[in-house]
Amino acid sequence: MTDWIVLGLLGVLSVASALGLLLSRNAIYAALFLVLNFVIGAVIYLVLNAPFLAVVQISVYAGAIMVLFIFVIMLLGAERLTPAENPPGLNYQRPLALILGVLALGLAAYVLLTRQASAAPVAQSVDASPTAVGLQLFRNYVFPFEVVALLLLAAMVGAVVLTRKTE
Amino acid sequence: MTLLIVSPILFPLLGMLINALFGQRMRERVVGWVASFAVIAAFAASVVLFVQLSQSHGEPLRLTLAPWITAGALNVAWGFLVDPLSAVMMLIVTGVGALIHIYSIGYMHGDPRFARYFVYLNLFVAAMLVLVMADNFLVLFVGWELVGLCSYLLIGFWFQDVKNAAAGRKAFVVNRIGDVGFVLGMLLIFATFGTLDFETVFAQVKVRGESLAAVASLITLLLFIGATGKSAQIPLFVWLPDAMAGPTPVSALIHAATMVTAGVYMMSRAHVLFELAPTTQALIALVGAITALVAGSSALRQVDIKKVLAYSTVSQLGFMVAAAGLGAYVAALFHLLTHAFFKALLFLGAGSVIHAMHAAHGDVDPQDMRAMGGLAKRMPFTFLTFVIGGLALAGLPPLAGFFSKDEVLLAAFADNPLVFVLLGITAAFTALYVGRQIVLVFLGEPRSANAAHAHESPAIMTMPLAVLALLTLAGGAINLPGGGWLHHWLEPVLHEAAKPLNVGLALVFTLIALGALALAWVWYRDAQRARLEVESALGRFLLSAWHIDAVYHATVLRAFYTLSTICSQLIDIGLIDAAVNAVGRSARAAADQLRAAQSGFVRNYGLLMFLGVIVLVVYFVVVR
Amino acid sequence: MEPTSFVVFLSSVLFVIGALGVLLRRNALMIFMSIELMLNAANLAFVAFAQRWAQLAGQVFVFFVMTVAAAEVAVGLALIVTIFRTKRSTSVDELAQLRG
Amino acid sequence: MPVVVEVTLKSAALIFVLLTGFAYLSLLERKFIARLQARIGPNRAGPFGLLQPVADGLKLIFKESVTPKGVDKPIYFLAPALVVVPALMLFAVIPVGKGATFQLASDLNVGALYVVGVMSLAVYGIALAGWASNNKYAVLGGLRAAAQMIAYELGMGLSVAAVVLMASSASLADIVAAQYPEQYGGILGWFLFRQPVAAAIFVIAAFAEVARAPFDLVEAEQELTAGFMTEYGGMKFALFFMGEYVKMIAVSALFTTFFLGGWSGPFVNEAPILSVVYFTIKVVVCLLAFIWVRATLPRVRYDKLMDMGWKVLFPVALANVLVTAVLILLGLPGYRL
Repeated sequence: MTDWIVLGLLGVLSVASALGLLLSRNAIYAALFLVLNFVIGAVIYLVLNAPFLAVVQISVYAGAIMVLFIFVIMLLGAERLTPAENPPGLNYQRPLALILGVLALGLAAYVLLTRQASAAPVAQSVDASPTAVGLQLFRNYVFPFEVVALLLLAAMVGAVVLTRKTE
Repeated sequence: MTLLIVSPILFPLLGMLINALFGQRMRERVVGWVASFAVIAAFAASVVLFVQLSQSHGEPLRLTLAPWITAGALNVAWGFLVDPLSAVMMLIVTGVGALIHIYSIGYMHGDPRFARYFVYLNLFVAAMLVLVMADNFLVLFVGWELVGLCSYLLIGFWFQDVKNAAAGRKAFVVNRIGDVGFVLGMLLIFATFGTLDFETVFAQVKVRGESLAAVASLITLLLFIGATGKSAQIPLFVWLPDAMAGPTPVSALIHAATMVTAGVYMMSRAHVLFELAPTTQALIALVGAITALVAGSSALRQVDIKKVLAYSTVSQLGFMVAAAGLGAYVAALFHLLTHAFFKALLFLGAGSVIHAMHAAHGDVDPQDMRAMGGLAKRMPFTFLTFVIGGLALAGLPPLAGFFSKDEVLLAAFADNPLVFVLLGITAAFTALYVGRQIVLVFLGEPRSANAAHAHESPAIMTMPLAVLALLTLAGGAINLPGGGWLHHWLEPVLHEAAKPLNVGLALVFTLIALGALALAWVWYRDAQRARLEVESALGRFLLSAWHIDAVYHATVLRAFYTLSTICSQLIDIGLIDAAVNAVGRSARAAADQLRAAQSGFVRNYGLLMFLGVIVLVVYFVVVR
Repeated sequence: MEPTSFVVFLSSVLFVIGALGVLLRRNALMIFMSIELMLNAANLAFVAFAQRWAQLAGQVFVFFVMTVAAAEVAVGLALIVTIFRTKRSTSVDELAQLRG
Repeated sequence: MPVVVEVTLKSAALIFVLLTGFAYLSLLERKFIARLQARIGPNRAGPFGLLQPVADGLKLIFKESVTPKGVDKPIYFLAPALVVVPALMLFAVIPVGKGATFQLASDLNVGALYVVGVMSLAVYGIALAGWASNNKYAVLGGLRAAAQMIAYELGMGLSVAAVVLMASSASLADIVAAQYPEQYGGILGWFLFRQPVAAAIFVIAAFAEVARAPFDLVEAEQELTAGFMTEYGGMKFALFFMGEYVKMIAVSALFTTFFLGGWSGPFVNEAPILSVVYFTIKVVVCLLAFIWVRATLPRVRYDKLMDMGWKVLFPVALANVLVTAVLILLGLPGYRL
């Protein structure tokens, strides 16, 4: 029962912060709502037996990615830039997007309500300590791991090249 | 111990690496001596291995460095083998190679790509050692291809001249034709025996014996096609005379002493297979003899000092191949050995002459014998050593060539009269063109300013000449008639009985050689004759080596060009291009219709994607 | 309903909100943040399934998603900054030169 | 639910200790710097000036709360809290003494990662404070702070990674335990001696993270007046002040835990309370070092600071992790798992 209270509360908070992101006019507020959402996500990870991911979520998403976002927003002064009206030919965009969104939610609800969860007993929880995750990474997923390392390097070089001032 | 076996390969590779990385920044002398010492070290290592081998009474030394290809039934390793046969080849390659490296320091002096030359040369030595030390067909083939590459690179070394580049390309292409045969032969060996290891294959041959006769004929035929490419036999010999476009030391090392003998070595190595196929063997003997005659006669009318030697090389390779075809592998290898000495000597001597002609002021082609003459007085040492080499080639006792050529002729005399006759005539031709060359180059009066002002080459070039001359003088001793040392040494590999000396035959051929030399002296004292000869119909016929190149042009090349034209005009442009263009046009037409969808608004694309996702989800969730 | 279903539903709600953010907002930075929200929603589903089937693979996947997201953000923000330098704007509607 | 009660009580105690500690740390700093500069320092309020922090606090509380025009109010008020909270959160995983009594969640198996993660959250408070103030100097200070902290987080994270490698566990309790293996006599087991490079990097990065001299570019008064704090006064300023000092204590406690053997010391098995004493002594020594450095070194230039973070500290820390991993693989004495 406590689990349900905790999860429900987290769920409500999570959706609320996501809506905050969607609806805020100010980019800084949006970013802060997103940070909040990520932190709540981290707590959900903890509840779902993923402590390693919870901490990584905090330090990568909340601590690095979003700091970068806020940094760029502040640097560009982008929070105050409200663009002009919809360009011609995009007027149908907003209603159609909303309809599609509602449709997608309806689909998700439909699936959850009509499909019974499989009767198979929930497996006992797995060891998700950093050691266990690390062993997975370096035994079963070494190749993707190395590829991702290369990707990060490429992204770093790309970012440096893109933002360098051209003489 | 393990490393010692491959050290002859590693030393030149190390030298190559040093020169390739730092050669540009080092002084010429340093580059040259690094390369030379690499090969000298390889020679020393070969000697050590040779001594170890002789102490182990012919028990081969083996080393498997690493597995290479492991795919299904195919297991090939980087395996190396030192047995009496490869040991002899290693000594020749590294010994002659070392001398030619040293000689090159003088010959290549001042060349802008000095370091690159030595990189190639070192790589060649390493590759040649891989070839002779391989313990399976595939590793042998690696060496085989690598030496081909080096040969190509070095023939076209002065690539600024289109002719040289073309010569390199020709050598490359012609060799590839032979290689196709070799590869097919290898595949057939694998299909038949399930392995490419020499030892296993030969052991299986001994066990299965006659049942393999048919397939062995095919295998050996294919392998021999490979050999005709590398060892310049009819019909693929045309590249070798053109290969003289490379620097002369290269001609001496690669296109006379070592690489071109690879075919002979390979046949000796696989002699077990060849002995199963008497038909192929007869064919090989005949091809060798015909090659010897054609090339020998062509050498009679050449005017380029190197071309004479080039055709002579083809001719002598014919001798070796014929010997191998006759089953006289020891004779073939013996001739290979002595030929390596005296032909390298002749080439280096010719190089010395060219070097002198080039250095002196004048405006004639430094390789044209018609512009030489009288060089004996100006270059006495080169003259002396050249004459020693020439007489060895002509087959005069007691020089090295006499003994080895005699063994080949002896084998032919016993087994195959036709081959014997052809080779006999060639022997006479040989003495004649040698005499002609010596007379035209060294005797008489200088016929150009270059010749008149030529000077003896520096000591670094004459010293290798001296060493090679000594080897030519004494080289015959290692296999005196009637079962000499070489016979004994190769016995564990080749199991071949020695033939007794035939004094009559030896005497007859000595007299023929002397007669031909005398004839050359009489004919060519007056250089005018050499000049006129070339003009005649026979002269042109022989100068162009029986018009074989022209025949190729008229048949193979013309057919190939025609085929290419058909391919390019009809198939490529008419069919493929048209299809491709049609695809392009239709894509364009479709794009014209579809471009309306490209609104340029990213969010619009996003919306479409989202729509697509929802449609898919609906399909998977609701419909299915 | 069990916890897994609940979390998966939560994840789909977050995903839709993110998607709407991408479709409705014009500020490139907002769109970018909405994409991050979508990625996070997917991560949530991964973790829920990992928990449900006691398979660590799901968590490893999330790890990879996060790494890729970090790379994406680095390049994406660099692009936005570069575009801002020339366009003086972060609106994606201004970048419509490639229309057909 | 006794667990909840226990945790709450412990947290409350910890926070109380930290708040008092912060107050007296400020007094200590003023006194110590005064001595270093051959002055006497505050000595009027109470014996030896011991009541000075109380007086300071009262003054700040009763000051008029001014909110400048044009600030973004919610964030303007939120920012000071965002500075203090992460600093306090760090203490959740630090074992301040031997045994469960003195530890909250030290056996968290991702403790070291938690430290790095929470530390990276501290940027928000400062960056947002600067942005919300609607003031050029404040924004610049905030941006500087963000860039500086991102740059030095990497070095710090990697130096912690080396420590985690050595202990082969990310739990802070295990890290303390790993510094007292039987085969090392006493003090030599400290990672300060087995990981000197990591320790040096941690110290340098710590100065940058706390943004104290010589890395206090964030509030360089000559260039930026008071940086991100320019528009703050009264209690809100006090919160920033507190945040800085709590963070300083936290970083010192972390350094003690990672490199100085944590609470360990002689006779801790006989009298566990000694462990808290040892821990406190080590932390205070670290704090004195902090103050000493502030009194000694001049401020570095901003571009030099960034250069050092990215081009020196980061690569060296990376190399240190690599070397440590290799040493552990080789199983050298002192690096055997």
